[in-house]
Amino acid sequence: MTSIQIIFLLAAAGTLAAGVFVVSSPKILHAALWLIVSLFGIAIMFALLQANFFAVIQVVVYIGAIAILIIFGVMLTRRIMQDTGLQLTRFWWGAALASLGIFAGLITMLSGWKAADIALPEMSSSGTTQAISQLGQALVSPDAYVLPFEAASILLVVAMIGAIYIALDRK
Amino acid sequence: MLSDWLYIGLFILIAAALPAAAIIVAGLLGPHKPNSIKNQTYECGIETVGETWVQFKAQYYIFALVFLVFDVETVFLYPWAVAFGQLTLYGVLEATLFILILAGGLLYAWRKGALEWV
Amino acid sequence: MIPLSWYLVFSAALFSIGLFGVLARKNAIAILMGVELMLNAVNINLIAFWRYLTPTQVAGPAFVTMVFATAAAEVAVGLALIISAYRRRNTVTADEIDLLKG
Amino acid sequence: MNFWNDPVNFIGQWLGGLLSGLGLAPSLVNFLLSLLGVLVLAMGSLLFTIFLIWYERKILGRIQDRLGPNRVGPFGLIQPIADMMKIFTKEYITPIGADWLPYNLAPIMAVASVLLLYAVIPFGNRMVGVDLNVGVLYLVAIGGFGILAIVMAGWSSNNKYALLGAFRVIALLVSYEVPMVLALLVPVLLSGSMGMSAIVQAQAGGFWYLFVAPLAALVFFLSSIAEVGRAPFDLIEAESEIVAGFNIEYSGLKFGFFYVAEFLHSFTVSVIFATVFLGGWQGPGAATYPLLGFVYFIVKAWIVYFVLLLFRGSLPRFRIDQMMDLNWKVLTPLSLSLVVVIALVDKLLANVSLLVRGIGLLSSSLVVGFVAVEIMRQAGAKRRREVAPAFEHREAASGSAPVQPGSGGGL
Repeated sequence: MTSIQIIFLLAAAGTLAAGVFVVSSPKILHAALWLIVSLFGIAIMFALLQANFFAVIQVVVYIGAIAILIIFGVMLTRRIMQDTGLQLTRFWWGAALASLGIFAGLITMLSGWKAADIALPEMSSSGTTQAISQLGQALVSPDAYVLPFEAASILLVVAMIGAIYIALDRK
Repeated sequence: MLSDWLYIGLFILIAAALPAAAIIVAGLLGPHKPNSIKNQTYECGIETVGETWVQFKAQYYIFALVFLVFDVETVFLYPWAVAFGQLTLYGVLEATLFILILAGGLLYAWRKGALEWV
Repeated sequence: MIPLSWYLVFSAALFSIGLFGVLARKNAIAILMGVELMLNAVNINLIAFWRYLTPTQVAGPAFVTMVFATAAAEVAVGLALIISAYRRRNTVTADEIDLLKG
Repeated sequence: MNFWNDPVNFIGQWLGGLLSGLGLAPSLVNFLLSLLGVLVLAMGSLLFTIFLIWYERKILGRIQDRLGPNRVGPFGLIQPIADMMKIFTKEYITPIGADWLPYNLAPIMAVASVLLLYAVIPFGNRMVGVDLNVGVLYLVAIGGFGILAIVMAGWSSNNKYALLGAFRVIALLVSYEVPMVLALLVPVLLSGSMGMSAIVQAQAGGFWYLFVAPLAALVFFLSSIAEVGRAPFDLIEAESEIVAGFNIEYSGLKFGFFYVAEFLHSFTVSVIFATVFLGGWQGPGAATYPLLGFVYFIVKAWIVYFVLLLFRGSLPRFRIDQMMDLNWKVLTPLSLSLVVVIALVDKLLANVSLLVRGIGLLSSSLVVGFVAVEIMRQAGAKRRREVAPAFEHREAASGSAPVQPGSGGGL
């Protein structure tokens, strides 16, 4: 067991534990905090995979923006802060069975797959820079992803317009 | 490289441990005599009226929302900026279109009065 | 080194936890949080497959950036709907928000 | 390799040799060396804050025609240390109903989010904690933790003023992150890299991005003042408007750490500005003698910090609606158009010499700035015409002659 593996196991355990708290915490604001911990754990995963760009972007977008937005949403609908007791539906055991079933199915699929044990190809520092540059070129290149690139911009703007239209106070 | 991130991780631990240690030391040095009046929520000397969780306006949410959209834009624009030297004029025009679409969204928010602080 | 399967098992577990949150939570915002966990599990998979199997190609990162954009749009609109529903119905419990019944 | 050409690695190798001589494993030696580097950097910047507090109080005193601290020690230099000893012996008062973990985590996170910024700053040639190839975005990401600390402090205090203050601040901080991120895009675009060292290297020979893209530097400077929460944008702690803001329920060193974080952060943004826009450690002879580069770097950062203090000392506070308008209606459209214009001009001038390209970029920046000022002037004039009838009406009622059009133009 190398030190990298220990770091991975610690980060994975922390992320999953935080994820469990996200779905089970009775106080919704605590769930939001645990979500931030969980998202940070995923940033560590990206760092371990040497996907530098996505490690920082995970923090910038998910923790810096999406988590803040969720906290704002919780504050705006704050009456549930007082709610105590388990915030689960009556059929939570069915949901637990379904997710356990999905997990078991995924694991059985993985266990029969040979390529799952290959080692990580080494990537130097210039290699990761190269990967970012490659992504930037592909995003605006006509024979790669220029259409999704523009579509993403339209998606974002449409989402913004729709959300403003829905959320704005009309007096 | 991975060692970069190990260094950052070490930095995170130290940067959290230093202030935490200082807070604990100061807690040991200082007095500790709590009483129920002292621990009341501060409100300029009068007793707190009503709940803490006052209702907020949706305006706060709108600002965070517009911010989120422009923040996600960085995911696309920073790789583009890194690759800028290898791009053709066409690639620059594509990104210009991308920014113009977003600017259109900003203009909508502006016209709609969503950017006013009320 | 860490084998690819570790990441896959990890993301499968995270996906299942998120799924549980989506199915079992009452609060609409908590359901959104569950969706976020599931999307993140997908991102881990995409990045892991990219780094282990096709590190020279660009499909993995490109997909992840699109997932980021989609997640942001989904949260923005989803929360706006929840806030709007809360303002009209004074509830964020998903079962009680059935606008079509009027 | 000798000490003057590469001081950090020289000391590192010397210490490494010493430790290996003790019979330690190479990986352990590496770990100890990084630990030492981190400790030096983090402790150094924390202790440096003590000096910063003294300096800021002294300069502010001079601006306001006072002496500033002058009793404890020569020139009052020991004053912040005395303050520190005082704050160390104060009692912690935790309000009833506070959420223990986030309440105590918030001040730690506030300080850590500033200290962590120093991990990627190049202090000189080959004098950098870690040359991360996504350094610029790392800075933005760590800034997000500072915002998170304010959220946690605000809602864990169980005080409605703390929560209100926190919400105002977060709405402001996230808004000002937009022009900051867009302004940082310009140096990334021009240097073709997100690494801090690469950005400094790209500014060799006096091609500082302050000269090449002055407008981006201005937008970054203004938005980073707002991020730090310094006057004229000090709405984080507008004592006269909200009771004290998000940190109202904190006492003793927990409060002190929010204060430390603010002081250190305002110097840190000066450091970042000097790195990204003023060529970092670049200067005559700095490439061969990194310690000389370190001196250049500190001087540049210090000049920016002094300008920051001048702003603080001389400008009154903005209203919050004015601040939001400045961000969303001036800085954000400006930085969006700036990115487009700089990208287009740089691409069109790709084949000419560096000097011509620099001049082209500079003039395009100036044109954008001129157009922006002109648009703002006309919008202001239009608004004045809209409100003018009301004024004339009032003045006619009070009997004084109406103001001649044109004479009172400098409203």
